[in-house]
Amino acid sequence: MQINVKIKRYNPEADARPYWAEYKLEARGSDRVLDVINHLKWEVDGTLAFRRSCAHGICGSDAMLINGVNRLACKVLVKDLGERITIEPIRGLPVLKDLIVDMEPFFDSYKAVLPFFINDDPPPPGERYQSAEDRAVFDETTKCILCAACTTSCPVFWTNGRYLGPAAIVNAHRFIFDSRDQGAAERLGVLNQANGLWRCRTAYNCTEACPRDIPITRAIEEVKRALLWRGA
Amino acid sequence: MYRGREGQWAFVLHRMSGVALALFLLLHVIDISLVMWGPDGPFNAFLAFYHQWPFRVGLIVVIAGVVYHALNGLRIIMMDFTEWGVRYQAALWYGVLGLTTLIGIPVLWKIVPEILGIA
Amino acid sequence: MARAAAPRTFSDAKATYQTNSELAWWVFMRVSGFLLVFLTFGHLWANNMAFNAGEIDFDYVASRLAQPSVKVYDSFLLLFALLHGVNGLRYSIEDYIQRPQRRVAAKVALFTVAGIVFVLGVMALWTFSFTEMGDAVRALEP
Amino acid sequence: MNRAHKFDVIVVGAGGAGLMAARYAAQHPGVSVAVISKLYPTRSHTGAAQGGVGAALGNVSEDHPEWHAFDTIKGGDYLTDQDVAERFAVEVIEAVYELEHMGLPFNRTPEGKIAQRKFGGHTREFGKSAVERACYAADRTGHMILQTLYQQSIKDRVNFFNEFHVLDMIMEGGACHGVVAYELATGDIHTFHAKATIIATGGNGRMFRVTSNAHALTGDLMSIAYRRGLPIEDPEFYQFHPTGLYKLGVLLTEGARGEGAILRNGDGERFMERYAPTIKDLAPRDMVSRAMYLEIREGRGAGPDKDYIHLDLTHIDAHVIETRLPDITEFSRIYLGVDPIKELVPIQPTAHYAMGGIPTTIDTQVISDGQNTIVPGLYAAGEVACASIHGANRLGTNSLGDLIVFGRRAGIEAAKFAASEGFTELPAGVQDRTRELIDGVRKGKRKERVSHLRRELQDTMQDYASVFRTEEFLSQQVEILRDLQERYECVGVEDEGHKFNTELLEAIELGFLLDNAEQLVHAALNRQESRGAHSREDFKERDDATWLKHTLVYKDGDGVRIDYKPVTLGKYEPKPRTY
Ligand SMILES: Cc1cc2nc3c(=O)[nH]c(=O)nc-3n(C[C@H](O)[C@H](O)[C@H](O)COP(=O)(O)OP(=O)(O)OC[C@H]3O[C@@H](n4cnc5c(N)ncnc54)[C@H](O)[C@@H]3O)c2cc1C
Ligand code: HEM
Ligand code: SF4
Ligand code: F3S
Ligand code: FES
Repeated sequence: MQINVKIKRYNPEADARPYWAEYKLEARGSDRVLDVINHLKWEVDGTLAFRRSCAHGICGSDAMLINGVNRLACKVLVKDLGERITIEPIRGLPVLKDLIVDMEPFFDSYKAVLPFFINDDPPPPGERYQSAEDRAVFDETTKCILCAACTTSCPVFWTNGRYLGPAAIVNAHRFIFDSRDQGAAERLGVLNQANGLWRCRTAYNCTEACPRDIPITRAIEEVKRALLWRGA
Repeated sequence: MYRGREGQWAFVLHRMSGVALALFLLLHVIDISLVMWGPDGPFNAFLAFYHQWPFRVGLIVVIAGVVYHALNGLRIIMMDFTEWGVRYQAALWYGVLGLTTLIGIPVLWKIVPEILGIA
Repeated sequence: MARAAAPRTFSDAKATYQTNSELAWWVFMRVSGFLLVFLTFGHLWANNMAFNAGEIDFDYVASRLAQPSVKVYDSFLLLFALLHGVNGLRYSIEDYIQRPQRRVAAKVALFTVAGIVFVLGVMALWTFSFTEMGDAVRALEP
Repeated sequence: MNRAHKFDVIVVGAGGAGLMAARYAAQHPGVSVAVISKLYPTRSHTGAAQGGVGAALGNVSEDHPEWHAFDTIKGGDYLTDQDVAERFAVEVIEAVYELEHMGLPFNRTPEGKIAQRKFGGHTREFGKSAVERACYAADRTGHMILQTLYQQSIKDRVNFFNEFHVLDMIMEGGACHGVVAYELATGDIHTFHAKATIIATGGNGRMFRVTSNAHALTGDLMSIAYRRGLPIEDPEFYQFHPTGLYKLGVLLTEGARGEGAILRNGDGERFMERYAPTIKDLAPRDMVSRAMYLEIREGRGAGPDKDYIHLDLTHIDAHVIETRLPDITEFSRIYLGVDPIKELVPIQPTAHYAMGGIPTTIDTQVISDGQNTIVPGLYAAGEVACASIHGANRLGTNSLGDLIVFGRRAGIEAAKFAASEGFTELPAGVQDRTRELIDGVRKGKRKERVSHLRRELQDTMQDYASVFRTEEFLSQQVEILRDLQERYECVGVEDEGHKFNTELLEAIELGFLLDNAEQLVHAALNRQESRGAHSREDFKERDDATWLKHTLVYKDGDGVRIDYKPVTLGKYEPKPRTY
């Protein structure tokens, strides 16, 4: 079918400000949006810039604002969008070129919550034991692929870039609720600060946007309660 | 415009109504405190100022806002303290909207004509 | 983009955080919000439902403020609503004003206004006596 | 930013192998380490691996490393170097425990130990019955490994150069002194001077049309090493997984057929009955892929173009599908709009894994010939390397094991080497080749479109050099590749900018892919037998007398030169591979 694709483009070496470019092309309903922009890049305009790698929703490269919602370009099909497709870079991070944004602030926030396993006891010769129930508590938040779809869909983050954002909280949750980990107090301490957890206004955009179906707001609320009830 | 769903609009409305309420509250305390200067003082002048059209409409919005804000505030509290509050947040929001209308209509039925000076 | 130095290590993290104030305010917003449901609705009922809002005038307000029960009730309302509302406005300032100096300035302005309003409100409720002070105040009028 | 960097150890690639290497190199006191990756580390394709990592922990039932080693050797159709396989089977156990100590959230047994499950080709007592050896974290094992290692590297404060594309290795006097990389964000060229360089850049599946591999898997370093005169070992052994989603290649796990799914051709016939009358759809990967390919070529494919096969799950209980195969259910629903519970899923063999690669010793040192001559300062691990543990055919779950065992070894060995050596002077004009490469494309004639050449490469590789090979087709493909190489000289790019010029890099990557294809096709044409994943219609039998040896392919002017390396045998005598 004939589709109409509008892409917000910006070339820092040529354009003073971003502008909308429109393309008409043939596509199949079963095409991914990634296929569509690949086609544009390969056949129509080689200068179009975006990130991609795995093409099936596992690497987190290609989060974009597609028809008003954050999604992975490789995980949404043309037939679910209709004939008019609008693509913009995700919001709240500096745009570097076309659909490519600066991910460094995002990763800085991620790193701020100490997103690594902390346990200073000498490990046993085999594995540390953990019951299946204890493992299940943080199962959902281990699925994060750091695509930033959540953080850049958050209305608080759009205007307040200092907010750590849902992705950082999700990754903190993954460790705070891991029974083997000993760093919960420090992570909660970080999240307790002005631009941490308490900036979340439960807008749920993050949960709707997450391509991994992580119940993000639920996780955030769990961390809020953990902070509230921790015996400090 | 980001095509967010219930949660996003719940938040936007909550914040807008909250800010409106807070600003109204500041003004309201000021005007009421003007009674200290007596019946011939600035109070009635202020009241007259208030009785201009934009303020009358504004007051109605604020009253509608307080109902929404209060009910959605309760929704937020439920989400913060219970698992099911999060699970049913969208349904709860429709509940908030429904109740806001339900409470709002009779209230406005009574107040609007009074505020607008029709009654 | 202006960002606070982010902790990357355990010791950085320990050094970064000191206060529980955001948590405390978060709790306060919920507690005060819950109380405000009753306080505001009661207030609205008394002044808008049980009374014709269009007819509010000096005598009505003055007579209400003369009652001790109203003084107590409105004091609670004033305290909670003001703290709740001002903290809510602070949230908006944190979110919408990104330049650090402007943010500080906006907060200072907000807290000053709120402080003045609070004093005015308390005075109106407690230092003002319709019979005694009223005449005195009115005598000051030119 | 400074464009000349100096580190004791440089790791190229931030997948499982690269991150593991960086971690262990950094633990050597006083050794500075940097990781260079063309993607953000968490975008690496290790994250796509689902099944698990095989290690004989014996948490569910009795298991021993010897059994694992045997399975690996037999799975590799005896082309596996047996000393490597034996060491691997022991070390992978330690490596899995180490991952657990780094916090990797494995699934758990009822007692709280790491959970394990069965996987194709993994057996007890040398082939008696299937054994639970695959340690897994749901169907996201690769994701968890990648995340866990990246998390640890944040803790260890590893230096990362993300979105830096390595385009050349600095070779001087037969030794490696670092790499040259192109910074995507700025278009600047950086020199990375190192005492030891570890290559961990993953696979090259993008030379085929239908692949489970990411867009980024273009075999860059296999080509760069090749251009720099190093050999590539066993490139003809390329694994095709039978069940990839039609056209997309997205992998549907073998577990589907384990649960009873059936393959059907365009006529609805259960054709595997003809190829493997006894085990039918559960025949080995290479056999099934071959059968599917034949059906399609003989006009019995399904669909309007008769170019795919159906995977039929409709007779399986809906609950089983939803609970045990949630991922493939999601994939086929999203990408094909096909609900496997009610409809047939269109599938196709999908290019999956390169068994061959840059040849190394058991200690991951890169070697330059059949006599194991070591290239000082150069190491390789992961899919890009060939130690050779996978031989002619990799067993499921052994790749993740490979990453952690050999990634770790590479880190330790490289750091040891770096600690004992000084920096040497860099040769003059280290960036010259890189500039030439970039300018060649930038100033190219633009008579050919990169995307069209790449499409032709992928189509022809799929048709003539994939599952199913004959001298006729391979020779034809040699010609086609020569033609494509010629036309590649005439490509160019529209984007003249310097910032995020992804078009430029796609063009360069195509050049790398062409080299990879050349290695594969020549080696495949040369090897006149069928072994593991390499199956020649015109030489159907395995021929141990002549061909029990590794291929080494060298670049030789415009052509290739082929040499051999003996297979390290051991306890296990080559036997016919039956299950
Ligand atoms: C869908 C799928 C499922 C799989 N399932 C399993 C399984 O269940 N079990 C199993 O054992 N194996 C499995 N595998 C195989 C296994 O996942 C891969 O072989 C393995 O992850 C490769 O890891 P790696 O570290 O070598 O490379 P990768 O993870 O691919 O990483 C390559 C790295 O190199 C970098 N790089 C590449 N080129 C350059 C360059 N020119 N300059 C700079 N950096 C560069 C990339 O940015 C990347 O960081 C699967 C593979 C696929 C595709
Ligand atoms: C009537 C009962 C009320 C309830 C139940 C209530 C509840 C709440 C709650 C729970 C919040 C926190 C929202 C969050 O963290 O996401 C909040 C925010 C706020 N409230 Fe109220 N509130 C009430 C009345 C008021 C009044 C009277 C005012 C004005 C004075 C007010 C002004 C605000 C403001 C400005 C915010 C900040 C909004 C934001 O940051 O999004 N509220 N309210
Ligand atoms: S939580 Fe979900 S949306 Fe957010 S970064 Fe992780 S995977 Fe992406
Ligand atoms: S969208 Fe933002 S406000 Fe909270 S629930 Fe998600 S982080
Ligand atoms: S390309 Fe990997 S998530 Fe889309």
